[in-house]
Amino acid sequence: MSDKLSARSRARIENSIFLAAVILLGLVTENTYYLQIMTFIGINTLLALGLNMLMGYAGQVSLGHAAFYGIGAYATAILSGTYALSPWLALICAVGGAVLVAFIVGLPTLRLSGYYLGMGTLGFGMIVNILFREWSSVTGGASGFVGIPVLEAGPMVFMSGKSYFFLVWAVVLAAILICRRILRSRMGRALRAIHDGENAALAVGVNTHYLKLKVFMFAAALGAVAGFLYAHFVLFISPESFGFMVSVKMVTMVVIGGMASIWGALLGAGLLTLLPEVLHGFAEYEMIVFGLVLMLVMIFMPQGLTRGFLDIYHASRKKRQ
Amino acid sequence: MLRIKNLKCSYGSITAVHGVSLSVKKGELISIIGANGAGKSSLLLAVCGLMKTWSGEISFEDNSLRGMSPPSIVRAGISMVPEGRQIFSPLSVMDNLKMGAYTMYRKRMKAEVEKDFKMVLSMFPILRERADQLAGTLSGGEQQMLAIARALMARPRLLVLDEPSMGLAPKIVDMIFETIETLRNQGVTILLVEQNARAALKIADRGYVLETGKMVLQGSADELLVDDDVKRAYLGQDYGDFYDGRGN
Amino acid sequence: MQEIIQYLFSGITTGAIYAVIAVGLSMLYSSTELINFAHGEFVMVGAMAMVTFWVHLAWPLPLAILAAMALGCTLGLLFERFAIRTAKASNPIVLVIITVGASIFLRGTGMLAWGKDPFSVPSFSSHESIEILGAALLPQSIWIVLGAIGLAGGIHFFLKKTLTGKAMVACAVNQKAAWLSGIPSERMAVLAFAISTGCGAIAGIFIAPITMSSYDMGTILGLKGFCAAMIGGLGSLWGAFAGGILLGVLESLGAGLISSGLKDAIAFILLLLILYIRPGGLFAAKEAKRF
Amino acid sequence: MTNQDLRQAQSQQPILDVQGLTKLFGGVKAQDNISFSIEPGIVCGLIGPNGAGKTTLFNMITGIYAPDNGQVIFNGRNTRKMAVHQLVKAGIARTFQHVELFGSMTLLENVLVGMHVRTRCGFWGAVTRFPWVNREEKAAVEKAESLLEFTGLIDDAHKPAGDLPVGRQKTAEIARALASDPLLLLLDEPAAGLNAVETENLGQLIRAVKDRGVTMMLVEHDMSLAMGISDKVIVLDQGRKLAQGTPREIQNDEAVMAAYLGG
Amino acid sequence: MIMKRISMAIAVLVMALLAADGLYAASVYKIGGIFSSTGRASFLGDPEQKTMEMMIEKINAAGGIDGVKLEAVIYDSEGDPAKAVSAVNKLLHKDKVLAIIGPSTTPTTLAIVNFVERAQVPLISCAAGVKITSPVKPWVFKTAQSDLLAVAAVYQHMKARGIKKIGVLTVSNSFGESGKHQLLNQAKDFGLEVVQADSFGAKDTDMTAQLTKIKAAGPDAIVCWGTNPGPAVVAKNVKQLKIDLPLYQSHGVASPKFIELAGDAANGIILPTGKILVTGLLDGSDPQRAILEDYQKDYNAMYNANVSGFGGYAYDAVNLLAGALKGSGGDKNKIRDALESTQGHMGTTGEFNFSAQDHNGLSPKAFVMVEIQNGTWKLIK
Repeated sequence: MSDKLSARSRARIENSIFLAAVILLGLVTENTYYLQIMTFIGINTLLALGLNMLMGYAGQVSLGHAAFYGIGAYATAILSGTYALSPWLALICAVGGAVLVAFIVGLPTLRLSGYYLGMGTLGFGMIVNILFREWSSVTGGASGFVGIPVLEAGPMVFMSGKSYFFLVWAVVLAAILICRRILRSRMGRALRAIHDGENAALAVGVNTHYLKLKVFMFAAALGAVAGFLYAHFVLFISPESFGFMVSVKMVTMVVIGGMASIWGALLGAGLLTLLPEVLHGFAEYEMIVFGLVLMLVMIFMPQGLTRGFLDIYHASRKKRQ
Repeated sequence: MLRIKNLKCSYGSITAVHGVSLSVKKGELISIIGANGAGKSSLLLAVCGLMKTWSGEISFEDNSLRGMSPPSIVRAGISMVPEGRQIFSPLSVMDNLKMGAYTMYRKRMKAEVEKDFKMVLSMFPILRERADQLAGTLSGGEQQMLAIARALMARPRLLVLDEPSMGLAPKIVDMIFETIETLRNQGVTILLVEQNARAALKIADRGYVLETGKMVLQGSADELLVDDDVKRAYLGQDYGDFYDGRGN
Repeated sequence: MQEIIQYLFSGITTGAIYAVIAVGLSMLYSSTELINFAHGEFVMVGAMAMVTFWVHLAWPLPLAILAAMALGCTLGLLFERFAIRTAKASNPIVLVIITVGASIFLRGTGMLAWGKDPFSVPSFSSHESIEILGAALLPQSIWIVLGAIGLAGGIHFFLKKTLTGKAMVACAVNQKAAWLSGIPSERMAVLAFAISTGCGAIAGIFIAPITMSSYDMGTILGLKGFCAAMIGGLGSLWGAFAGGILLGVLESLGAGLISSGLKDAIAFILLLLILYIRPGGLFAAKEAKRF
Repeated sequence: MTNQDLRQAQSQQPILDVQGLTKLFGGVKAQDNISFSIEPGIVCGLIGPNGAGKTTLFNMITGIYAPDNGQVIFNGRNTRKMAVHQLVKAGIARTFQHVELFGSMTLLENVLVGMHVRTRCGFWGAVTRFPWVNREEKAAVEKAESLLEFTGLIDDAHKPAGDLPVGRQKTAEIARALASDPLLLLLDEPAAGLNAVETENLGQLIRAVKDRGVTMMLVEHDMSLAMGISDKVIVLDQGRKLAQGTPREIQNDEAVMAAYLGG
Repeated sequence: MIMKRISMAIAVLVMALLAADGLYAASVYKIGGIFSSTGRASFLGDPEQKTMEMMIEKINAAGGIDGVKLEAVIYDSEGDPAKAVSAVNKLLHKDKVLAIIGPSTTPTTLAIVNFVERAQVPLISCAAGVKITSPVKPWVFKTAQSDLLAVAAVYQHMKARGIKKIGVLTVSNSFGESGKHQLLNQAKDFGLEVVQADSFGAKDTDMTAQLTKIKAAGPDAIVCWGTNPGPAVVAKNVKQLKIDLPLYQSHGVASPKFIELAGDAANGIILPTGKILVTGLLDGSDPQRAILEDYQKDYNAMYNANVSGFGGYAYDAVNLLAGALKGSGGDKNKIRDALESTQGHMGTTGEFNFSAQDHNGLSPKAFVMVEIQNGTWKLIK
């Protein structure tokens, strides 16, 4: 029993440290620029968390996940911007819409596997992006959507800065807790089982297709929430922010952080959001350095950064002993 | 020619071979027999370089095979006919043979390859008939012959066959074994791994019996053929013996 | 009617480009089971190399083409040797991300080497279009289609008729048996990479004269090539070819007959339908199960 | 109706009735018109040389392959239209030739996954943790622990399955399979890779499982075990049923001898 | 292996440290810049960035403004709205700039207007979209001619030539979309009928399908609204399809690069442009001529390259800002007010007359129509 207890309390300690770190960072950081970067990291973490559940646990790669991000953003933009609905109601509609779309698309698509699944999701992402661009009477088309209202909740106004930082990270924390709860539950055990061995999972009676669909819908919901937060933060959206390269970036976040790891999603999102900011110093060499870093990390730490750093830590400890 | 000392093989946490030793002399036909899961295939994988996680010693013509890749082992003179034949089904029969001679071509021995073609095709006339067919369309027996012919194209000094009788009709099995015997008579050294104990021992000079990763018997083929323990290794003891036998 | 023929001509021209790109991707997939997301960048390298060798350095056309191809092959070779082979990843998605990294790296390098402006390259032969049934056919289109057929045919010949080509097929169908036959499969993988990226460069060489070349032209082309290879069925050479032509024609007909803004969407919807109905592609070679 | 009641109600008819199963792989018959039936509560050995089609047969019974011809009647139901997870729910469980435990999960979690079809907490349950969810979880853990107790693995309950020695992993697979309350348990080479002592323990375990009323079918190459433990043995060779009978009958059967030792 | 990993980790760490670059304060006016220096719209951002750097240097060489030197802090948006947002926050809160010049494209500008409005920092955009300054936002100005004016100039010319039916082909990005909107909206005012409107992707390699469709609709002329390289492909395709109709292009391709790309196919194309492209052809009496020649000379000396209209937007922006900075003492409100009351400022793009109702301040006179003949521009009078 002691092992089990320690595993649980370890998770609790991790969460508390995380919570403390977020609160501390939020309180200490005065510079809006840094707050904003961290806010973006939070939004990206949400995206990576959902995709990580899908890729890391259900073993399904999606190259079109930016579509759900976009659906969330556009749904709230149109509903709260054009139709003046309360953003919070719009959030419910956005998430519901994304989940519904995920269900309809996932039903046939998740029957594909390997590169064909990649292609299927990629195609879906492209179609959604083209819709954002071409349906200009509703979405504002290629020039983007202007006029997204600022989030308000009673006396609170979420403008960029601290309030938004805390809002986003509260959502991230909630998402992490939900992911953890799922992973510790019957559903999560089945998911981890699929990750360890899909055939065996099938043989013990896990309806793998249905479960993958559920996770796909969950990831879509998180994506839509991230889109919602993005839209009300930047207050302007355009199709480019939800294109193919964004989908690829999300997959990269998950893989580089470490698949099947919640902290990996955070690390991957952090790195991929920070790196371009840092690389501004390299000016024209930015792309070259970014590509190189990506390649090198994947070549030498194929398990992702979380595992890679752990390995280095263990190796150095062994050396010392 | 081939010498194996205290070989241990394992896949992950499962140890398939627990310290096996054997030797093959030039010109001999050696059979290793044993039921499924006895560790025969693992032993061969280690010899051919397809399995890297073995300990002990394997040497061929006094050179250790440790760390050698399969192609370099082929170049050193060991050809293997893999279990389940593993022919290149989208290639034609002729091309499969050419693939077998890949190392010969690379050594620029085209004339010898031509000679080998003639030799192999006269040994397996059926392959001559089907030279242009895709290998995947051959029957099981024909595929097995093709696999043997392909291995011969590399001019091996030691030919290793892994379960050549698997999944074949008895008549075809007889043919295959006749062919193997002919090859031996032509001077090819052969290491044969088989489940079909009787057929394998009938043509062999010496035999080894493997059971659950251990060498339990060895001796001349004739002795083994009549040994009761061979039967036991395959069909087990009967009910009453079971718990008593294990209890000791 | 005349319009339809024109749409077909346009579609086949664009399709032939997609086909060349798809053939390169497909050929790499069939020998290494890897999809190279940097493939489009090799197309860019081919096109930009033509700008340098032919337009700027004024080398003779055949020499410039050869040099551009050689550049594509060499880069592919280096990429395999130093990135793909060094990576000890067991999960193919990791390899895919490495190719994504490579694509960003190559794009950055291209920007540095050739600048941000687009370039134009003259046609291989005269500009005058030929009129067939009232529709105009560009001479460069003929070059492209011939080139695509020639290239696919050449690879077909290489794989079916030469010892090395057959050995590569052998490695692809059964790597274990190929090893046991003495075929060095690592060397085959390098070769497959070099040929594949060479194909990418050739696509770039052909495409340069009909459109404009810039450092960031590759991504979308690589993507379209990927789609084409999928439609045809991964690993099938002529499937990739047919998939490319089909995608090009669909786009062109979609733009002409339905809506030009939605043409890509139309192509992708058909692609999804094909995937749902025939999950292995139209000319499925074998089950593609990698990640 | 509990499983116990089901078992009694059905005890008169065979629990598994295989009728004329045929399976083709690329035109080659991997299974050729195989028929047999298994009575409730027995242990049935399935033996035969490599490539005889034993695993293919298992895969058809468990719904992984659809037969090209013939049918499988399980507990009075035709399984043709049933998906794998539905078959598990109906009471068929299996183990694998090569251990396929969920390596990164603890033994306890492995067994809990085995209970998947007998529990119902889904996404909302996991997120909200309503009292019924906690109750279900608690009951599941208790049952899993009792199964681990039964199989003698309780000491390793919180270790990752992948870190255990093969012998214990094999046993754990059986525990996981038992977690779904099967009526029929298919064991694919449970003794492969085990040493003599472990094999003997395995024999004891199989008998204990049998005493719990679970019908079993096992593919096994360790003949001492297969012959020692089975009430009935079916011999397959090249996709056909060669013989069927008590272990002693099989050991003295000429055709079986020929198939194994060669003609 | 482990060494490699450790060195990787160190590399990553070092990069992270680079992020925290030094904070130093001095008595300078900090001016922010956001341009699409790389990416799809680099043809806009690159000359804009270079021009801004050059202008700041020039002003400082002349002793700064009221004795205070200027300092430029420029970030690359890569044409990506999200990156522009990150850049603007950096400028507003980390660099604490007095005013911002750019961004280069309409979506990136629209993405950041909320932030500058909230922070109350003047922004002078270099993008063309009408949406930027209409409706008027107190802190947002722009120097590029709105496509509203460009379309008016093109339609004026068509009307004069007696053209009645037109086919429209636009690129599917914000520039093309905005252009399409204007083209469709203003057609009636000039008695024109749009018989077919089509679009093409920014990276498409072939537009013959769209052109065939337009040709079939039987227009008197074709208008293509896009930025390089698409319109060059359109020009080539028009020649190849032997479509013998007048082809109009937008000011988006008004650069020598277009002639280089389109080659022979460029001949006969008519387009609106700022005067910068045809400086040499302008009347000596043209009030803009001197300023254009100045810019040309400086830019040429510094970068050994020809100027483009896009760089001109930045040139005007810096000059307008410099004028507003004078006497402001670094007070943002004063800068804004000074900008809004700027009258008769002669720039490369045209004469700027800002007011509370107009934050673009240009008239259709900012455009001239040119025709490409034998690979050079010819002014149409």
